[in-house]
Amino acid sequence: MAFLKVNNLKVYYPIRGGFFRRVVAHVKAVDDISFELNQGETYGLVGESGCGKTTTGRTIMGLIKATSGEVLFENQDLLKMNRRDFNQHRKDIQMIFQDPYSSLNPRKRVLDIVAEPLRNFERLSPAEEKKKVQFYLEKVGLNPEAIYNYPHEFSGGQRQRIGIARALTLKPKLIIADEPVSALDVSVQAQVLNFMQDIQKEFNLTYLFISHDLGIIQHMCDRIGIMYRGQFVEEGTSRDIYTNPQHIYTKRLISAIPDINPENRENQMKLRQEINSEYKNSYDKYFNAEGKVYNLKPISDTHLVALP
Amino acid sequence: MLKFILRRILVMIPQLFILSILIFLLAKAMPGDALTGQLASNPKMDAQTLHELKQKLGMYDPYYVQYARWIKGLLHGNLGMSIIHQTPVTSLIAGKMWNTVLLGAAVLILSYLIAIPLGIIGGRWTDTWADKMIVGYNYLTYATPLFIFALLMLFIFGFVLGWFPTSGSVDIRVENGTFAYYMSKLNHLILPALSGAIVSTTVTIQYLRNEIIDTKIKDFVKTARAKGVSESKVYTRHIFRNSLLPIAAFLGYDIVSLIGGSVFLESIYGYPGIGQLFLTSIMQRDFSVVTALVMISGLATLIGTLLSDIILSAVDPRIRIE
Amino acid sequence: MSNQPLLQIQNLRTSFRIGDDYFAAVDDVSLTVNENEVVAIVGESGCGKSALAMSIMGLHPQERTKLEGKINFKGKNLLSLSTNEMNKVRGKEIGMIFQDPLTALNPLMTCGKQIEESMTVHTNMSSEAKRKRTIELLKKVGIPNPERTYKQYPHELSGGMRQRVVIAIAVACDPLLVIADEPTTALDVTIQAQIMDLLKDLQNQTKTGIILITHDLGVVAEMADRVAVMYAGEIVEIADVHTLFKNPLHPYTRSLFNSIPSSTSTKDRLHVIQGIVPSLKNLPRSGCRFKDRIKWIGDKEHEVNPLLREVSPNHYVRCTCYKNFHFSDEDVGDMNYGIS
Amino acid sequence: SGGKKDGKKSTTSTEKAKEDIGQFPKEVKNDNKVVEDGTLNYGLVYDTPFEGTLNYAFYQGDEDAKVLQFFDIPLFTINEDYEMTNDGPATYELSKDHKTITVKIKDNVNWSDGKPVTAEDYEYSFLVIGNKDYTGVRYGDALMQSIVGMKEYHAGKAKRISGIKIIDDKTLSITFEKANPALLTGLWSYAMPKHYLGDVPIKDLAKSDKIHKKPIGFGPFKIKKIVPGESVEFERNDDFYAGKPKLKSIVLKVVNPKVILQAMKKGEVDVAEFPTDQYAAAKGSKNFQFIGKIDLAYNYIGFKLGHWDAKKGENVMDNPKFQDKRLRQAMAYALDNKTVGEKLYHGLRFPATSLIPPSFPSWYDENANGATYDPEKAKKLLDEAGYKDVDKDGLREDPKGKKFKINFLSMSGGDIAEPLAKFYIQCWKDVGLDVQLVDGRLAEFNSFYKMVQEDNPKVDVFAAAWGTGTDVDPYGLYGRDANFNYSRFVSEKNDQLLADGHSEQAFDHNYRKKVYDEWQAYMNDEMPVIPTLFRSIIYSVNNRVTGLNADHEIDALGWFNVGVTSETPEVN
Amino acid sequence: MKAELTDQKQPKVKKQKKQHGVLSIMWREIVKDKLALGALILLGLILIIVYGVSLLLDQDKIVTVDFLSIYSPPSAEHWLGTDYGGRDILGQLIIGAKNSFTIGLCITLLTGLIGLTVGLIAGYFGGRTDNIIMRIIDFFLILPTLMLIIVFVTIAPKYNVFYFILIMSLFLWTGKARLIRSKTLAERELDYVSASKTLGTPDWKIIIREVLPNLSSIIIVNLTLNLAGNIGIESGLTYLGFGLPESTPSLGTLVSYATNPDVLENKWWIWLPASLLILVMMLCINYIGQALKRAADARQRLG
Ligand SMILES: Nc1ncnc2c1ncn2[C@@H]1O[C@H](COP(=O)(O)OP(=O)(O)OP(=O)(O)O)[C@@H](O)[C@H]1O
Ligand SMILES: Nc1ncnc2c1ncn2[C@@H]1O[C@H](COP(=O)(O)OP(=O)(O)OP(=O)(O)O)[C@@H](O)[C@H]1O
Ligand SMILES: [Mg+2]
Ligand SMILES: [Mg+2]
Repeated sequence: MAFLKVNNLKVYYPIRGGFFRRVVAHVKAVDDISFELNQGETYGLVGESGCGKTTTGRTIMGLIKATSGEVLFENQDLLKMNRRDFNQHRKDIQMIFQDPYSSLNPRKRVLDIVAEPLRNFERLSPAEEKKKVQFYLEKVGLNPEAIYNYPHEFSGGQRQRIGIARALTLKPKLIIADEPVSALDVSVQAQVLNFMQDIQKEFNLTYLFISHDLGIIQHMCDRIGIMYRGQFVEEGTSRDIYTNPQHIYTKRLISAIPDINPENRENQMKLRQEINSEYKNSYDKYFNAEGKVYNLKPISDTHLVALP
Repeated sequence: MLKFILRRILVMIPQLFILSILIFLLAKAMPGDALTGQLASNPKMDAQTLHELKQKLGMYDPYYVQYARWIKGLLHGNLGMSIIHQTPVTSLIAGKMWNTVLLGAAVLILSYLIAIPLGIIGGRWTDTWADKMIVGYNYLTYATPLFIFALLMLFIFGFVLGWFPTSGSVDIRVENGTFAYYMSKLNHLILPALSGAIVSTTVTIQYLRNEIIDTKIKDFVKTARAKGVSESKVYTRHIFRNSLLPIAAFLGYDIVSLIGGSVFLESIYGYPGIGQLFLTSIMQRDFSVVTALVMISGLATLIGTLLSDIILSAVDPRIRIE
Repeated sequence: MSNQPLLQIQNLRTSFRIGDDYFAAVDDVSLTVNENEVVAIVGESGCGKSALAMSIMGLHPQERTKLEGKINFKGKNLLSLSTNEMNKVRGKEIGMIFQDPLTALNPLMTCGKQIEESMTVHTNMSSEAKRKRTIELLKKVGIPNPERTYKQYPHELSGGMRQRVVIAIAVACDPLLVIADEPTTALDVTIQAQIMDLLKDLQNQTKTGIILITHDLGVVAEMADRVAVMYAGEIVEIADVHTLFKNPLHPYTRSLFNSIPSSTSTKDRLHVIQGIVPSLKNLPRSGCRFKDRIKWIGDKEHEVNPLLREVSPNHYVRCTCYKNFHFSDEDVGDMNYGIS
Repeated sequence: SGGKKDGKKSTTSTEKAKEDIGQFPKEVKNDNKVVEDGTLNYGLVYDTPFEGTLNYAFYQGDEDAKVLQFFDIPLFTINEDYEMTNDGPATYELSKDHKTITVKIKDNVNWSDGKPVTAEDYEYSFLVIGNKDYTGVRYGDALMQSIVGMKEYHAGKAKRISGIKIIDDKTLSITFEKANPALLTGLWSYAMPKHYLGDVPIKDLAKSDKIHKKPIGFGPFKIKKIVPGESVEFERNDDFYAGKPKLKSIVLKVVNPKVILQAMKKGEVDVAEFPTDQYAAAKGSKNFQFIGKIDLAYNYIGFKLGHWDAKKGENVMDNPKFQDKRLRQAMAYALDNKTVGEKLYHGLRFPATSLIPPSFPSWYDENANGATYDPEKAKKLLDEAGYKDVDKDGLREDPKGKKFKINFLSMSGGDIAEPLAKFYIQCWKDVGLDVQLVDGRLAEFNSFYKMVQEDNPKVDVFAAAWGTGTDVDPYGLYGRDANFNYSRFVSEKNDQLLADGHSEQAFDHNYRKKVYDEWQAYMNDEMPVIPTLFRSIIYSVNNRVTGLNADHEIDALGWFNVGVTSETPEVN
Repeated sequence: MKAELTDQKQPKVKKQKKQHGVLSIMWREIVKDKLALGALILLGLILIIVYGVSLLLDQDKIVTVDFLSIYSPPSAEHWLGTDYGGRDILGQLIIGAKNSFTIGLCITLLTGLIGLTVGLIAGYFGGRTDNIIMRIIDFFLILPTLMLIIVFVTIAPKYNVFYFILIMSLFLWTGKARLIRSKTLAERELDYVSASKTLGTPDWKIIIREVLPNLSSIIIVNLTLNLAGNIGIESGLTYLGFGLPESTPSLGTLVSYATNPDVLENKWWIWLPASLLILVMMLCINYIGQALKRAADARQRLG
């Protein structure tokens, strides 16, 4: 019944070598993960750099080819579709990119940027098109007069909204947001986060929210999956994860969030040291002989942990 | 490393093979043959004998037969016979090739010796008068065709000042292998090499200068400065090495352009080499020589690019060849 | 220990040439750093934090920059030193940690050599001694296999490792002052935490003064003794960290605090500062520079010539507007603003 | 434009020719005393390295001949008509029936390795050229093939050439199938050192080092050292049969034509064949002088009158376009070759008046007047022939009133080619003929010959040149079965005259002269080709050189007498 | 070049106040740089004169040989004297400049077009496509270009400006293809390309509408600098005897007359003006190119 269901997804990048440059090994960027999203919720994907978050998101978007597995969107496997069908379904899934600078073509005007999907999927007269673009610009809180401007005339937060407006024109149901605010300044970050919450309500969107900043994830997400080296180590509601982290890796991530209260800094530092030594000492408890995590096991209705 | 070289050589073979077919077809597409030219000045030849001669030289065989014969010879290290010079192409080319290689190497070395300091000066002290002079020099050499420049050099240094010999690669009156012989070779080499070098500095200077200007503002240079490294050391240790990398990558291309440039230098300085030989052979339709030379220069280019890859991997730790 | 502060910046103004005119990116900044003290400088991107740091190091390109004011370091004014004299200070007495560890290292030199270089410049150590010290340093910054890393090239290391090498370079000659320009911004949380702990450790051991530049208030809370908040080239508030975090006064500081999501404020709307930081050319050069971004605060509340005033011991705030500042009722900052 | 010249008539070309060539002495003037053991620098003016196939039977490029002249010489000296004389290394005697020639090599003629030059050596050179494995081009000569027994030997049916008999060590006789006066100018007169080359199979001879690197001869000098492609050092052959050459050594160097003038001025080169296009700039130089002669060559413009029938092996005159000889004559009269010679070649070329150049003084008809520039006459002839400008566009139409376009093929190469072709086209345009370059451009050498040889229909008229060689007989260039008769002109009368010219009767000098005079007049009337220019060949010679003659390249004793009168060359 | 600038600029500028296209940034950069502006004006003037006057000139008359005035020095009748065929140098200079510039421009554009197409395709699709294309380009690299050009010139049925351009272009596009490819490879990694993909934009549209405009400044700079090099491109071939026929005058032909030492030493009016013209045009184009380069690189912009 899930809205989006990812089953046993694997994405391997080949490593070539040897005399004939054959594939000699693989980078297992995503190594057998499964999770599901319910409509209207925000699902957070967290983990340290290089753990495979982006790869997961992009694979669902069809930008990267999966090695194996299923991505069921409204019960249809996106990975098995041909190009045309896929494009039709892809309309419902859109993406917000990490870097608001590189995700907008600097040579195009806002009008052309936002109208791009419309031109691909709908035949509109220029006047209709303009109206529609302005409608969405207004929705994302930008001056509709700005359609003739170029991206570099906007701040990072504004650019991020342009990107969102572009995604919205297709009336998507799912938005994958890959670190949508990590390139933004603190004050601008807030702007975008607020706004994402606003439109989520308005358009009944589902978010797959990728970030390494647990503060933000906690602020935004209903459920959270913790990734480690291409695999899930823990999954649960925000509450489960923050108040009752089970896996040592999750604990480490949480302890790494700097505390905003300077009074706590000594404790915070001690906590980190404790968890670090626990991480070192009880490594075997959490990882199998190959250094891989164990399969997820439920410890409550909502909470799953990878423990033996 | 060895694997890398082997693989590259493996890739070369089909390339050279295609090249051989291409050049063979082109050669055959050219009007005339090697005998035509000879007869223009020596019309004492009846049609029958001419026919016989052509038959003897295999000129009537179908192309594929000629090609097969040629490629078979090639595999045995036999490049065929020059019809014009009545001598095996291998021995025809051998001597000249060393001259061209020598000249080419000298041009390359001299051009780097000139270009690198100038590029460095221009890049380090941008917009100073020295830099402006260098840029001016660069425009001038860029605009001057090699052959005009070489002639001017020859007139000035060869004839007016009389500092250098004006033709040939060595003084015939010195004994082979003696010290005087090598000095004479060197003496004959300087002027042509210098002419070629000066004209070919343009690209290197421009590239190096731009590269230094770009590298100057890189973060790691700031790091170096923040360490208190003196300005000159910042340049020598951090900027120059990084800027010189692309120059190493150019080596392969340089070899290609050297072969082109050798035609002019060799003809003006009466320096016997394969560039000139190629030109005459084309005009005289001495196809075995033409094809052989094209193959050789193709091979030289391949080796050149291989060499620059190896050099690059030696100086740049980021590039590793297995 | 003398009472003399380690570094004393007085009325520093750093201007860049754009076209034919000079524009000040750091405007009338005064700041002191004492031994064994961590002074954090926070502010949005483009407010002049790096420009300030580079001014101290004297690393701005001379032909395009104008520096006014004084930077007293151990009794001498750094601005009046010659390049040669400055080179003796750089690396030896003041070390610098750069933001992006990927580009801050020379890709063609081994990490060991790059660390050794500052010792080569400033000391007469034998190469064996340098090597030993380098490996020691690498160990100190928490690199697990220092002998190997000594021989490795930057591209062979991960981002966190590289940043450690950068830190090792900065502290190689036991400087009295370290300037860390956003040392953790390019790193992810877990590594950031490690680097923070590392810096703190180092500081505890060596008692150096640190200028920590960041825009992450969490990092400030964990690291700093004193905090200077910069906005548009000016310092708008300075206080010790506890005061500031408990009682931020300047509207800008308060806005900053309100805009970070934290565990205490789940799913609520975050505060947004209206408008954007004006570019260097468009900076307001008179009056309160923050005025445009808090439009609901009347003109009269601002000083004509805002000064940094001590409002309580060692707590300085610029402009009187803080007195009447309140967050706007509507969320105006969020919607409908024009384009700069 | 150049075509429209002043009305005044030019002096006849013959006078002009004499005048022009008169400015060049044939022999260098220098009365100073020759220094002993001098060294001379010879400049081989050539823009590519020479290759060095250093044997008369095998060499192909002119530059090789220029190296050969120093160390290997023909057996006979020649007179001014290039007929063999008995003043050289060998003497000859003709049999009564003029079919057999007996050659006797002088006793003291030895190869430079000391071995005597024998009759067998002379025979050997025929055996090489006639051999079926021979890879050179000398066998094509008609005279060579008319040696008795040569064809059998060539076909491999005989071990020797039956017509060549060795009488004793130094004497041999050669018998021809037919008596032919060309024998005296065209006999193969080079010996090959059999003792030296004999062990190399004939098919490998051409590529043998003995020809490329260490050739021997019996000339006044011998090779001391070769630096391939650029220079050769010769030293005196002390054993030279005629005595001790005056120079001790000669250094030959390849010099680019672009710098030869500078090299002459600097004294780096003592002797060189001087490129005509730089003559104007060189004229005033003080340290060297010019010697010259009229070259064994002429330039012409040919009309394509037919095609070569390869099966029958003869020319067929079947192209209607230029069959009217008035048209051909008119095109000849339209050309202002005098201006070309004077202005473009600075007098080094002059209008040709017949198809036998004045370099054969006995055979050249002084009274032949070719077609001297006369545009009015050209126009009249065209009017007569019916080529009139019907549509008044300034260009003549053909007699049927159709547009008349002539395609002109001219060869590229050298600086002068293009303006010359342009000039001719202008000249023709001045008399109302519409002439255009084939493909709109000059044809590169090989394309040119391909088109001309294959009688490409694109070509109506072509400009070419012939080197005649020392043999005056024009049969090979204009005979019915001569492939080189590119205009494909044939007529009974022509056949007859050419046959008479090399009949036995023609051993009679006067008879032969009469025949050739008649032939020259006939060809000037029929005008299948327009002789355009005769040329002179000039040598620049440093003032210190003595004894050099403009014939040195073909004269057996050419370099024997050359000396220098000071140790160092004169410098400008 | 110039036409392009004005054509594209005018209408847009009218429509709106701000214009941030590549061209307008470049235009601004040129105007800011006095040297470049001067160069642009000078080059424009030269080109107007050259193309204008050559329309009026009777080309046939200029290449008409006149043996009565061979090598005449500059005079009232022949302002720049005559060559060895008595042909007017000034006329040849003007027509030659026209031909040379046309040749340079066409070669530049043609190689640009081929290089662009190939480079974009290789860079955008990457993988196997890229591999095949790169092998082809590698193959071109080993071709001895000069030699093959000579062969082609020899076998060309008709040798005129058009063929010359084709032959040269055949060998010169590879460098551009490499450049564009490497830039495209970098560009393709940027998120806006991914964004377009996720929006269902077909590949060819992404290449043309998204990637191409972002390479435009690099392309323009590269083409400009290349144009400078291509102006005298035929001179080397002329020296070797494979240049254009003299009935098609070019600057290269005039310059290579200087290989006759007599001309080089004593008849400056034949080769010097052409050499200077080449130099001046090249300098102009280079200065413009430098300014454009700064425009392309925001760090170096003057304003
Ligand atoms: N094209 C590629 N080829 C090979 N390996 C790749 C490729 N792209 C990514 N990887 C590897 O796959 C792994 C997962 O990368 P991914 O970008 O998904 O991580 P991430 O969690 O998004 O990290 P970050 O937080 O840095 O964005 C990493 O180890 C990365 O090095
Ligand atoms: N060399 C320079 N020339 C001109 N302007 C400059 C220069 N360096 C910095 N600026 C400008 O000065 C202002 C301050 O820049 P600075 O780099 O100090 O900001 P920052 O606070 O460090 O920002 P970030 O957080 O992005 O590093 C910016 O507007 C910047 O554009
Ligand atoms: Mg990622
Ligand atoms: Mg900064």
